[in-house]
Amino acid sequence: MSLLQEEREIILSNEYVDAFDFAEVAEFVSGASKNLFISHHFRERDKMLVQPRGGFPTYEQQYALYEFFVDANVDVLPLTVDSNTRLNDYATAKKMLRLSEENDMDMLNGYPLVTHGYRTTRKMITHFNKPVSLRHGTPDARLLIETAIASGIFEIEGGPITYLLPYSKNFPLDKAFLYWKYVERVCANYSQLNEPINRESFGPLTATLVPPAITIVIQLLEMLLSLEEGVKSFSVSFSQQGSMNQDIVTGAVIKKLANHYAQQIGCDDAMINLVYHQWMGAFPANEDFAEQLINLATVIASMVGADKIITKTRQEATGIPTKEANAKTVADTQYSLRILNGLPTVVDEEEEEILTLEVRAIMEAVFNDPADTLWRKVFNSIKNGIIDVPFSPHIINQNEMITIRDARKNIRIIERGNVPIPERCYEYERSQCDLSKDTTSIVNDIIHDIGIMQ
Amino acid sequence: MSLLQEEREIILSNEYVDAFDFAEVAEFVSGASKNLFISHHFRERDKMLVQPRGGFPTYEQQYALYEFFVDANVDVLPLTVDSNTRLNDYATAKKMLRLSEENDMDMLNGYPLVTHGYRTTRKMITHFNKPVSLRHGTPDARLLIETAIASGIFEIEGGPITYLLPYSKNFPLDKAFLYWKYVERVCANYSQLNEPINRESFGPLTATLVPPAITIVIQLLEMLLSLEEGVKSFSVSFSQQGSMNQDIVTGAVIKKLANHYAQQIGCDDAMINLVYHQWMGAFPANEDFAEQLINLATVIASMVGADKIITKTRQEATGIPTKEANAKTVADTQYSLRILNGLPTVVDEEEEEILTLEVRAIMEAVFNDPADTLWRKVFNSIKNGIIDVPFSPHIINQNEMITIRDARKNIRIIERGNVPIPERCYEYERSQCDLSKDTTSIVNDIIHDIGIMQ
Amino acid sequence: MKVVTGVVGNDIHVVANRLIDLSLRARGYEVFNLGVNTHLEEFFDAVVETGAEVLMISSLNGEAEGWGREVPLLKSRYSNLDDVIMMIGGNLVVGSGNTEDIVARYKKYGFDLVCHQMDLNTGLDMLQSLSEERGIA
Amino acid sequence: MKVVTGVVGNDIHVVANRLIDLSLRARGYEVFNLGVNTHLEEFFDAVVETGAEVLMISSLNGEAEGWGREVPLLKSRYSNLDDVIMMIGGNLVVGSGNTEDIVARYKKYGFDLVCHQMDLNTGLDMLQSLSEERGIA
Ligand code: B12
Ligand code: B12
Repeated sequence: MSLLQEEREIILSNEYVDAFDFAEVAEFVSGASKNLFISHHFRERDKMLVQPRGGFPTYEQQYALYEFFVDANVDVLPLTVDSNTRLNDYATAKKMLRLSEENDMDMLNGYPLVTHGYRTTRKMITHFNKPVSLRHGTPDARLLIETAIASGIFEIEGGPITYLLPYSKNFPLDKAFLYWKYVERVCANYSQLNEPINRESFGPLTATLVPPAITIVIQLLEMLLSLEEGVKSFSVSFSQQGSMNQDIVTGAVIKKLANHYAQQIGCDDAMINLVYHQWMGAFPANEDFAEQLINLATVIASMVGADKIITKTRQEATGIPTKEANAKTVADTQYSLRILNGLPTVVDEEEEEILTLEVRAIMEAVFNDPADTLWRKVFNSIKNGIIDVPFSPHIINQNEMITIRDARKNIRIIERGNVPIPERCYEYERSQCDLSKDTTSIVNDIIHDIGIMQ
Repeated sequence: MSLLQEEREIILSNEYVDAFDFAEVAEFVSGASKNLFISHHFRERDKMLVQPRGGFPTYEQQYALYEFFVDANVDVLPLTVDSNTRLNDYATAKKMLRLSEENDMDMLNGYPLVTHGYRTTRKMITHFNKPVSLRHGTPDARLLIETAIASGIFEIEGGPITYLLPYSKNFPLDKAFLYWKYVERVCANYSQLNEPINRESFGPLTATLVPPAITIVIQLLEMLLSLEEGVKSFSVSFSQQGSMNQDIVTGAVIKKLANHYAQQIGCDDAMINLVYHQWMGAFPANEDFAEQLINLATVIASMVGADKIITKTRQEATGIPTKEANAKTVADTQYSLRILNGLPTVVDEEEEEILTLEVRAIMEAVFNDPADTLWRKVFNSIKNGIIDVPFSPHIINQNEMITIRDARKNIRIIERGNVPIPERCYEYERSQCDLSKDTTSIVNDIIHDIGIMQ
Repeated sequence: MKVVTGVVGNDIHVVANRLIDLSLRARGYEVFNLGVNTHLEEFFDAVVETGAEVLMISSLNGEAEGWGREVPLLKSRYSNLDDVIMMIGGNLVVGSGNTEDIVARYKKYGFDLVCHQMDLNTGLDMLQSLSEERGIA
Repeated sequence: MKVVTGVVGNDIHVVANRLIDLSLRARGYEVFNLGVNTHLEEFFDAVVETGAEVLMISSLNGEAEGWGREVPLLKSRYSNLDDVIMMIGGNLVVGSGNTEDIVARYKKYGFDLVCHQMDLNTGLDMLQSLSEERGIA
C-alpha cells in the first residue's frame, strides 16, 4: 500500500465518516457521466459558463436550491460548505445541522458535506447530472475533498494560499501546504479514471484592495503546485476589482503568464481556464443597486474573456440569499451574456507591461528562495513578506503592503513592504495617487475605497 | 411686425389655446432660472446627465411623476406628449383627457401639452426647477413648441426628418421642413434672452435595423438646418444598436463629423452635445431581463462618452411604465454611472474609416443636389432615396435599403438601394454577412434580428 | 380568403404591420394592407370595397381602447358586415392590464378574436380555427 | 475606558474588525483586539484579565445565533462580569431577519446593546450614551 493510500485510510477512519469504500468510489468515478465533469464542459463550451454560489444546511434545502438553479438554466452548480466544516469543526457542524433540522431555522451558513456524507450527497449530484463545484475555504480539506469526489463533485476550489490567508487566523501554513499536496494528488489520481478533475484557485482572496500583482502571483503559484502533482485541468481566477480597465489588463496578463509558467515546467498538456468572480467586496444594501453591480460584472467578465463567471445576488449585503434570489441572478446573467454582442478588443500596453514586470519580479524572488521544493519556497516567501495580502486575518501575513485607489479607481500599491515590486513599477503606481495627504485622510480614503460599490 | 411674428400670431390664435401673451412669455424666459436650461447644465456638468421618458394625461399624474423622479435624483425631467397631440389632433386629445380625468383610466399615452396650456404647465415646471425636455414626434410642432417654451421647457427634441420619417405615414415633407424652420427660429430668438434653448435631434429613428451611416447623416443634417437658423446649443443622438463596438464607433464618428460640419458653416460657437438612448427597439417581456438590457446600455453610454443618457424601464414591452418603475431606472442608472470606473479607451480605426467614408459620401450627394437651400436639398435627397430609413412608415421613404446583422451583431447594409454607399464600403459591409442564404432565410434572419434583445 | 389589415388611429408603429403582411401572405391570404395611422372608417370602407372576410386591426401605442368604443356605433352604420371576422391585436390598453378583462371588453365592442400582447402566429392559428368553424376557410 | 473586541466563532471576516479597532482608538478607548475566529471563553477570559468595562463582539458570517445561546450559561460561570457592558454587532442571523425580533432575542442572551446591520458610528454613539448613563464614561 502506498504512503498516500495509508494516509487516506487514516483520514477517512473518522468518527464523523461512515465506512469509506475506496473501491466502490473508484468504480463510481470511472463510470460517472461526462456531464458531471466541468473539464468536459470547458472543452466543449461555446459560451461563458455561469455558476452561482450556494449552500444550505439540510439535504432538502440544497436539493430545492438545485431545482431552482436548473430552471434558471445554470451551467455549473455550487456546493458551498458551512464555516464550521471549513475549520474542521465537525462536531459543531453536526450539532448545528440538527438544530437547523429541528428548528426550521438555519444555524449553518452552508452545506455540511462531511456530516451529510458521500452516500447521501451523491444521490443529489447524480440526479441533477450537472457539474458541481466545491466551494469551501478550508486549510485542511483532505476529508472534505475525499467526500466531495466520492459524491460526484469533480471541481475543487481552493489552494494552500488562497484558502488560508483570507480564511484563517492561525492555521499553520506548512501544514496547509502538505494537506493541499494531498488534495492535489488525490485529484490527479482520480483524473486518470475518467475526465480530469478540475482544480480552481480562489483569486478573490480577501476581496479588499488586493492589488492585481499579488493576486496573479498567488494564482500562478497555486497552479504550479497543482500541475506539479499531476493535475490536468486548472482554473486561475480573480474577482472584479473596481476598475474595468484594470480587470481587462489583469485578465490579459494572467492568461499570458499562466501559459508561460505552465510551459516552463513542461505541463502544456494541462488545460488552463480563467474564472471571473462578480464583485466580492462590500455590497450596496440597496438590492436594486446590487443588481446593477452584478450586471456590470457580467459585462466586464465578457470583456475579460473569462471561461466561467461566478455570480452574486441582490441579497449579498444582507445574508445568505434565498434560492429565488440566487436563481434570478443565474437567469439574468445568462440573458446578459446572450445580448452582450460586438465586444471591443481592449489592450492597454503600458499597464500590461507594468503588471507583467511586477508579477515576474515577485515570481523570480519566490523561485530564488534557497529552499528545495516549490512549496517550501512559497512558504518562506509568505513568511518573509515577499507575498503580502492586504486585509488577511492570518497572523503569518506581513500586513505591510498598503494599497489605495487612484482617480480611475485602479488599485495601486503605495507601500510595498517587503514585496519586490521593481523600482520603475513602484514609481509608476505611486505616481497615479495623491500622496501629499496626511495619514488620517489616507486612512479615510482607504475606508472609502473599501466601500466604493456601496 | 416681422413675417415670423405674423405667422406666430396666426398659429397661436387657435380654438385650443387661451390668449397667448407674447410679451409676458418673453419676460418669463428672460428672467427664468438658469436651472431650467439644459444648455447651462451641459456646460457645468461633471457627469453624464440622466433623463427618463414619461408623460401622463393629467396634471396631477405628471406632477406626481416628477416628484418620483426628483426623489430618484434625476438630472433632466421629460415631458412626453401623447400621440394625438403629436399629430395635431387636439380635439381627440381634449376628449381623451376628459375621459381620463373622469374615468380614472388613462386614455392618452402622454401629456397633452396644448390642451393643458402654458399657464398651467409652467406652474409645475418652475416648481421643480429642473431642466425639462420636450419629447413629441410631431411634424408640425409650431403650436406645441410655443406652448412648451412659454411653459419653461427649454429643450426641444425632434427635427423635420427624425420626427417625420419614423412618426408619420403621409405628412407632407416640405411642410415639415418649413414648420421646423419656424421652430428653429423661435428657439434661436428665445435663446437671445437668457441661456440658449437646446435643440436635440432624435437619432433612434425607427429603432429597427437603421444602419449608423443613415443615423449620422440625418443627425448632421438636422444639426446644420438648426444652426443655420441661429440655434446655439444642439444635441446629436443615437440609440443602442446591438453591438457594443458599433456603438463606440458610431459615437466617435458622429462627434468628429458634427464638429467638422458645424465648423464648415462657421458655427463653431455653437455647443454640440452627444445623447445616447438606451435600447429603443423591441424589448424582452421578462422585466428582469429588461433591466439587464437597460444596465448594459448605461455601460455602453459611458464607453461612448455620451453627455446625456435617455432611459427606458423594465416595463417597456408592456405599456406606459408606472412612475415607480420609471423612477427606479433613474436611481439605478445614477448608481451605475457612479460605479462605472476605469473605462478603457476603445478605438476601432478600420470601422471608423468605413463609417466616415459612408457618411461623407452621402453628405456630399446631398450637398450636390442642385436645389438652392439646404432644406430643399435634403427634401430631394429623401425623395430620391439618397437617404433611406429602414422601417419608416412614411410613404415618401424609398424602403429599398436592406440591413441585417453580422455575426458580431453589427448592423450591415446588404442592399444599398439608392444610397450612395461607396463601393469599397459596400463590399466591406456585405463581406461581413452570409449572403449565400435564400430569401426566405434572410427574411427570417431579419425577423430574428429585430427581436435580438428579446 | 381576403384580409384587410392595418394599424388603427394615430399609431405609427409599423414593424408588426410589416411582419403581419409577410405572415398573412405566407399563409396564403390575399392581403389589403392599409398600413399605419388608419382610422376606423377607412378600415370599414376597405372591407366593403374589397369584400374581405377578415378585418385584422393592430394597435400598439395604447390608443385601441379609445377607438374600440366607437366600433359598435360605426359598425351599425354599415350593412353586411355581420359575417366579417373582426380581429384585433397588439397592446390593447395604455399601461398594463389584466388580459381577461381586456378580452371581455373588446368582445363587447364587437371583436371575435382579441389578441392582447399575443404572439402573431398564435393569433393567426386562432383565425384559422375560427374560419374553419364558420365554414369559410 | 477599556474595550475587549473581536469576531466570534469560526468567523474570519476581518475588515470590520480592523475598522472597529481604528475607530475605538480614535474615540480614546484602550483596545484589546482579539481579532477574528475568537471563541466565547477567550472573550470572557480577556475581559477578566484586562478588567475591561466593555465587551464588543462582532459577528459577520451568521454564526452569532449559535454562540449567543451559550452566553448566559458561560457568563454565569464567571463572577464579577455583571457590570461589563456587553455589546454585539454585524450580521446577527443567517439569512435576513426582522431587526426587532433579533434585538429582543439577543437581549435575552444578556447583551446590553444589539447592533444588527447597524452602522459602526451609530453603535459607538450608543455605547457612549450607555456608559454615561451608567456613570462609567
Ligand atoms: C420601436 C418602437 C417605437 C418606434 C416605432 C418606429 C415605427 N415607426 O415603427 C418609435 C421610437 C418611433 C416609437 C414611437 C412611439 N411609441 Co413606441 N415602441 C416601440 C417598441 C420599443 C417596439 C415596437 C416594435 O417594433 N416591436 C417589434 C414588433 C415585431 O413587435 P410588436 O409591435 O409588439 O408586435 C408583435 C405583437 O404585438 C403581435 N401583434 C401586433 N399586432 C397584432 C395584431 C394581431 C391580430 C395579432 C394576432 C398579433 C399582433 O405581433 C407582432 C409580432 O410578434 C415598443 C415596446 C416594445 N414592444 O418593446 C414601444 C411601444 C409600442 N411604444 C409606445 C408608445 C407609447 C410610443 C409613443 C406614443 C411615444 C411614447 N409616448 O413613448 C410613440 C408613438 C407615436 C405614435 N403616433 O404612435 C408604447 C405603447 C404603450 C401602451 N400601449 O401602453 C410601447 C409599448 C412602449 C412603452 N412601454 O411605452 N415607438
Ligand atoms: C469580503 C467578504 C468575505 C471575504 C472576507 C475576507 C476577510 N478575511 O475579511 C471572504 C471572501 C474570504 C468571505 C468568506 C466568507 N463569507 Co463573506 N462576505 C464578505 C462581504 C462581501 C463583505 C464583508 C466586508 O468586508 N464588508 C466591509 C465591512 C467594513 O463591513 P461589515 O463587515 O458589514 O461591517 C460593518 C458593520 O457590520 C458594522 N459592524 C460590524 N461588526 C460590528 C460590531 C458592532 C458592535 C457594531 C456597532 C457594528 C459592527 O460595522 C462595519 C463597518 O460599517 C460580505 C457581504 C457584504 N457585506 O457585502 C460577505 C458575508 C459577510 N459573508 C458571508 C459568508 C456566509 C461567508 C462564508 C461562510 C462563505 C459563504 N458561505 O458564502 C465565508 C466565511 C468563512 C468564515 N469562516 O467565516 C455572508 C454572511 C451570511 C449571513 N450572515 O447570513 C455575507 C453577508 C455574504 C452573504 N450574503 O452570503 N467573505
